[in-house]
Amino acid sequence: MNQILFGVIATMGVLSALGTVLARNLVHAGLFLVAFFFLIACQFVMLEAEFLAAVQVLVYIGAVAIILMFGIMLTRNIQGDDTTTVSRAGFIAGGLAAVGLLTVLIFGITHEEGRSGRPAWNSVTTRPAIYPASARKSESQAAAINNMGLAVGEDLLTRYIVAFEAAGILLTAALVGAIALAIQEGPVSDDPSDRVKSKQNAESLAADEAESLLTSSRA
Amino acid sequence: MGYGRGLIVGHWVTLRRFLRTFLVGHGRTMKRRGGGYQPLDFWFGKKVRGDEPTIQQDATTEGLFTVEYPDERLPVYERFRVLPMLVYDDVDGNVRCTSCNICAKVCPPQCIWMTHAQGPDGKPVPLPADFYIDMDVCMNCGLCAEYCPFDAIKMDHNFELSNYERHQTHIFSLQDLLVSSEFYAKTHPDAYDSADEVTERNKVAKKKDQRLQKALGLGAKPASTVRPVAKVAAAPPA
Amino acid sequence: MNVACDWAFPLVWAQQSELDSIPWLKWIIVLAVVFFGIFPGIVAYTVWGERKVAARFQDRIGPNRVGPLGLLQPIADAIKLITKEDLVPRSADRWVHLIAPVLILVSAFLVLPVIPFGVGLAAVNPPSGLIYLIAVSSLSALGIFLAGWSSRNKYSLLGAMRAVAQLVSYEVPQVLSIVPIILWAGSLSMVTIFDKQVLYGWFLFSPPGMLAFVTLTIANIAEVNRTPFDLPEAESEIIAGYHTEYSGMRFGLFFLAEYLSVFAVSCLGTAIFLGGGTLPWPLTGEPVVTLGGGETLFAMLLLNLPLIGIFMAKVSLYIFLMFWIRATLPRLRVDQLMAFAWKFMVPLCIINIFISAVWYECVIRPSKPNYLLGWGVTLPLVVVSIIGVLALYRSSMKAEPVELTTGSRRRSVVRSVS
Amino acid sequence: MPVNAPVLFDFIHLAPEIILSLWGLFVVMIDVALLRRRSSATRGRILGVMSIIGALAALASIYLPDMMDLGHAASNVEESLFQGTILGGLLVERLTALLLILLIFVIALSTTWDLTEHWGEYYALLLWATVGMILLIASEELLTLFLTLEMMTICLYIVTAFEKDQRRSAEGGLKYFVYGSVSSALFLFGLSLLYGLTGTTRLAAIGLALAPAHTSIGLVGNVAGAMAVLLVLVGFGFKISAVPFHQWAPDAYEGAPAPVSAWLATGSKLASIVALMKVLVQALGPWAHGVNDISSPGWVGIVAVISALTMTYGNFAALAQKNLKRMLAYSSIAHAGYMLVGVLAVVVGAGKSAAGPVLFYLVVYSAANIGAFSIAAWLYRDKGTDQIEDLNGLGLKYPILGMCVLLLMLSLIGLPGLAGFWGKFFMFSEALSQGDDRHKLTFLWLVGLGLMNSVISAFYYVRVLRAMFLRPSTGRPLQAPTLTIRLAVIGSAAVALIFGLYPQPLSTETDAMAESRIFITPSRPAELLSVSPVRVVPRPNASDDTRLRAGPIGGGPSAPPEPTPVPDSRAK
Amino acid sequence: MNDIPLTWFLIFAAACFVIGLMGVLVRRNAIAVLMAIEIMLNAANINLVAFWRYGTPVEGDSPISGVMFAIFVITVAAAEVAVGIGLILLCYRRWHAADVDRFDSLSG
Amino acid sequence: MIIYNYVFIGMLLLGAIGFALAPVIVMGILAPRKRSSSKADTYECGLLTTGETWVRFRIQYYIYAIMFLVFDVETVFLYPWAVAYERLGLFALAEMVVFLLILAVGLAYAWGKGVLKWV
Repeated sequence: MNQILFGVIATMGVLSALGTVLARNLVHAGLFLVAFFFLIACQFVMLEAEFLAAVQVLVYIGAVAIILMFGIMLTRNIQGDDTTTVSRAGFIAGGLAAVGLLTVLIFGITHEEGRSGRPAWNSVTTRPAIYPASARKSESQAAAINNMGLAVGEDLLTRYIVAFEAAGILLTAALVGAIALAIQEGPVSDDPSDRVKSKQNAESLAADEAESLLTSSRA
Repeated sequence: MGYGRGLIVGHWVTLRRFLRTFLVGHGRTMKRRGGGYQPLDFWFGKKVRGDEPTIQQDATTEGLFTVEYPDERLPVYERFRVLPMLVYDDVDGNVRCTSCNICAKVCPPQCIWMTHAQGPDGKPVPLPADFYIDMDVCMNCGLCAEYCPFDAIKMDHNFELSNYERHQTHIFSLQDLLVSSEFYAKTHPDAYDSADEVTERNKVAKKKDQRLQKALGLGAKPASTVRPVAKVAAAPPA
Repeated sequence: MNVACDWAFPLVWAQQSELDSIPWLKWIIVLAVVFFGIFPGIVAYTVWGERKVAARFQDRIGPNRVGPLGLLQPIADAIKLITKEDLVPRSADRWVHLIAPVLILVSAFLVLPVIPFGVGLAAVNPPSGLIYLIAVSSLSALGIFLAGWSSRNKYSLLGAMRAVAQLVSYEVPQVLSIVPIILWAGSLSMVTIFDKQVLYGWFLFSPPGMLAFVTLTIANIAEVNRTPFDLPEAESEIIAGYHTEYSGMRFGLFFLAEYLSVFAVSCLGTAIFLGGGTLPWPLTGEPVVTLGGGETLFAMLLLNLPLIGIFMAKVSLYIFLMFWIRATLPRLRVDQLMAFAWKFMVPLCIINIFISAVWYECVIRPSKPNYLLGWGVTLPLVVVSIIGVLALYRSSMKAEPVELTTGSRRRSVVRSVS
Repeated sequence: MPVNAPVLFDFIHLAPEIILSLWGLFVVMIDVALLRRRSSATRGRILGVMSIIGALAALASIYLPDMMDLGHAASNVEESLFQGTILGGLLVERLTALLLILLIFVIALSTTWDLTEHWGEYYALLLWATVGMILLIASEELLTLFLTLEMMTICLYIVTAFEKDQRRSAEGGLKYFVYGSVSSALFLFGLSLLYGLTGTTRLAAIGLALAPAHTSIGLVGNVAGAMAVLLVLVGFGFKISAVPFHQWAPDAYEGAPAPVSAWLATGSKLASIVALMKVLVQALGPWAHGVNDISSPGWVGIVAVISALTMTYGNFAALAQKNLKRMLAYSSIAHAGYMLVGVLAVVVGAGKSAAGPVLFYLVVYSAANIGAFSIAAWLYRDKGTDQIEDLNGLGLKYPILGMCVLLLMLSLIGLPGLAGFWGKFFMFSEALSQGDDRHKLTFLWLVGLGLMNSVISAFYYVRVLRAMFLRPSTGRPLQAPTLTIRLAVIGSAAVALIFGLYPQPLSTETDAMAESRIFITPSRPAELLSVSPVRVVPRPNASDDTRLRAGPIGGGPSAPPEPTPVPDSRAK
Repeated sequence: MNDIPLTWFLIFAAACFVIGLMGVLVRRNAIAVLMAIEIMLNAANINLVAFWRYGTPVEGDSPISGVMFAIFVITVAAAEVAVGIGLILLCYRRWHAADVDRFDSLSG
Repeated sequence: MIIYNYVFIGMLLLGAIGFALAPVIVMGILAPRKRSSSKADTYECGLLTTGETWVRFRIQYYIYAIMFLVFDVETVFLYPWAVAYERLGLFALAEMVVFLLILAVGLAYAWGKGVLKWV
């Protein structure tokens, strides 16, 4: 039963990933990506990391997918022009490379023979039980599974405190940088020389745009 | 405290309205404040058309005052105007219109056109043979009624004009437009009784009669020979 | 403390260890009766209720033609919608057009199972219930975007983009104003939060709690696109927004989803701030437990009936509050809307998190809660922060910086100099 | 039960990072709040000075506690901070100081011309990228390593595209972003496999888990392990622009504003190389090759091939370049190739101080590159281009600067008497002296290739000199360089000259730094797995030569490996 | 849930990873490439969580190291997307295309 | 175990999809069908649509989206912090103050830059 469930989720996950990669229409690709994110969340649930599943849905579907959709809308590159299509030669080459790599990876995964006292991967079919009172470590894992929010919070603010604050800086950097890149014009200053410069910028920008339009129409 | 006070006061105002609908007009008799009765219709019954109660309301009305329109109606004010109508005198059956074409000329959207009636000798008679108004085009401005020198055109109150066909039936012909002066008197009592209209009516009637007789070249031939069959009301054709 | 979890859950949703031994039948019955029977019914009559209440606010009567008091109106509406012609524009993306309302409706449905309606009367109790809840409720933004996009209609797309911008903006204060609750309850599980309120009384009864409740309510109203935040469907500007091209039952799905979300966010507000089915004062929990004694679903329901009644009464009040606000306030302008979210709500919510930590230190952490200290410290903090953020917000609304000016204004400045 | 919070003292080690992060926030806020009515140039200058002050403060925060004897004497003790996620100690401190000094020059260069209107963001992102670099060097654990690597690169993606009125800047930024994020995805997958193979994310523990306990034979038959290593190498290969993964580098270097290019070539590369060494040596060391046989597959061969490809391709491609920045980009690719030889030496000689020359080389290379890119900045400021032919006649017009550039270029070639020479000399001789006979052959051909490549590199470096000294000046002459350009060029030339004539102080310093445990393949579980501070190296004393052999963690590969006591508590 | 072998999850993750890599190689639109990168990151997350769940933590490690890693990967991915879309928009403004092949001002 | 909560949620998900699709299918059966070209047109107040529908949008949307993205990710850190606060104590509070201050600078930056203004 569990295995069937896994099989269904995994198949759908792979199919939606393929859909993302192959869909001509970018919004459709995004929709497949959303399905993929959701199925990954399902896999997290299968792995008993339901906190992570919720985070996956919250961040990826709630925010990343939205921002990707906005990106698509803001670049007006949805379908119909050649940039979203997949060239046949490229597809075959990419597909072959992918199949080759997949074969190697699957071979590696199934033939991994654990070392340093660790079990081989393909011999691991059961999870460490999370309820027995015997092993101390399993207990901490059990606690983590049963209240993952708590476990994450504790780890976040003790062991990974540097990573936590660095993540804050990273997010702010991304925010600040993305805004700085995205806004169209700089502040209007009272300094006339500055204005001359920005005027020149505007002219060069316009020239750039005209040129690129020409080239694109030629192409 | 600009926003905050406004928000609170506004919410209080609406809440008061809400509560009042339960307090006001919800007495023993189920009478509604605006007139009529509390609509508590347990059956899917329908009133007979035309018997709908008319409810009086004004700005001071409070409480529930929904007018359940097809079943109840608000009174129509006399100067409310929709489409023009042609009045004939119910006393003598004369159509007041002389087909003078002034209305067609002043009509801003040009939705009126008519043809002269002809006497037996083929000469034109100051009567409309037919008279058309395109109700889709008509903008209910009432200029035709203003300009009509014979008080033949008046503005109707009937606003229920919808039907299932939108090409033929939206051109109103003479048949559809004619109403008796009695009907006009009923719907526009004040205007009908006003001194202006009374004198005008008398004057015009006399003048018109003379002209008609002159045109027909007869002494006093009854006009009924050329009078079209008048309809009582411009009810919407089915 | 362990009122609900330990007592009720094993009885109802026998915690099985294997998938094969899940009580499928019981679950299917619950799904069919509660989730696809009672909840849609509640939603239908929420619509009826809104029409009646809104009518009263406007001195009207509301629906009264179909059945006594118009009670059959929702059914008539459903029949009307279902027998309308199914129109999909030629240029629309058919599949996405179909998926979009389904996605929105599903997101509204998925919120409901974690809500504890009574003692142990949540359908499920995942340990991360609250974050699950906000995660699935954020799915609707995507559905709205897809609805607008797939219609290939300018109004739809414009409405959808606006709607998504609004939804994402108000999701931030919504999410942030839940944090105090988690902080006080120390858990993400909705059932645990309910338990804590059984013990400590409602979380509403503290200055930061009240502030969080107000911000949550405002954000909730914006999340379900209701007046005064119904910009996405601003009829006067963009026809019907993202569902312009939807007709018949497809539109009905949006309609259902909207009211289901209204119900869901009301349940959320009730469950986490208004103590769920409890009465305002704290209970020790024992009376509730000893009352039960029975071990059957029936006994459990019997025990829970008053709680469900109280819960529903609170939800009704919450929904009535939304109706009332809708009847009172005009629609905001889009710039006011966004500015209000980012410049007022978000800073206030962030500050409130720290105020609620102070409350925690004063009242919840000590073995003997010091309410006097808690109120004495946090109330001034709340008042000061509201006033401060409001002043900041209003000053910024008065004099916006002139830096970012696209197009016309900047050019005009340049021209005026040269 | 309150969990034990990390000791506040741990944060003292992070003082420079904290100061830089907060200073970045401060700079942004100052720009937005106070300076928004000023002209772009003014803001650039004011904020540049402020950022330099911040960097100086961070620099001071490293040494002030030592000088004033505040807190605990941090510098001579290598500590695991925050439960084994961050390393504190001599190496990190010195490299932090180096990065900060480089940062100061980069910031100073940025004030040269008006490259953006968003100055506050620009400086803040530079500062935050530096924080990422420092933490990358200091991180001892895969999670932190990945996060900080991303922090560094994401900030650099943005600043690369910051010259918004240039098409090429945006393009360089996007290419850098696409290649970089693909590489980090590959890297992450490799890390995840590594995590699966060892069950831990701490580098030292990974090294221990991979250490040949009883029957393990490196990567033989271990396809999963090989994929993990390969993917990690690919990820790092992108970051240090090694050859099959170098495509982004020329575009990004050329597109980016010159100071940012300088920062990409120095700071980013420095941090990435150190991180690469750390991962390769500390975590993947046991898999460098089989226990007993160099011919058994390990990643040494792969890295050797990458190294050879990188230096050869970089040099040959640089020959064809007309653009100064692009030329420097290819030359920096070639230098990455040289440095990989040194990295290999570190791996093979794990436990001994083979990392010193690499660090030496990094210092010298970074200094020279700052100088070279400041010439590019000077060119760009006046001419809006950075073609090599624009340098024509410059050497004669500005003789002092010309001499400095001469020194820099010769140092980059590796002419004896200059620092570049010593860098290559130390590194190659270290490589040749490492390992036993089986390694000798590999190193022999690598070093031979390196020497040959140095000769090739002479051609394109000399082209710059030829343009400056032998060609007549054409077109509009350049205006006099700004003070910052002068300072940067003269400073880096001074580094090249001084350490070229007298390399001893720097080499002893780098040798001392190389004693850090991150350059040692772990073999003793007890010491490395404990999360308490571990005393590793005594306070370096330049006159004492014995310290090179000192240190509680001796051993090295010759020490008998102990069986890893990884408990098998897996519940069946 | 206890009867699903670890390798199933790993093979699933490997398949997703490879598909993502193929997307990166095959697609030319920058946003599509970004999507493919997201797929790869997610595949790595599955790996991390699966290894966490099926393994026992090493002494001195966090009991949920794999999950923590995944959370930070999600964070990084979010930041990457934000910056990536920004860069794509910046280029789009210049080239009127979001196609990585068309950005051609730099070469050599 | 926790998983079984989600089995119920999965069933609800499938049920909800069915619940949403059923009326649409029923509508397909019951509803009258009179296709005409003008019915299938895009609605634009009775006029024919002109120009591209998928127009390019203003950058403002993107800026709001990244602001949201950043604060959404922040939630992922904030919620576990709130859960663990009972055990972590004041040190964690200080850490969270720092974290939120860092993000608040991002907000303040956007505010000061004027990009929060909907023009």
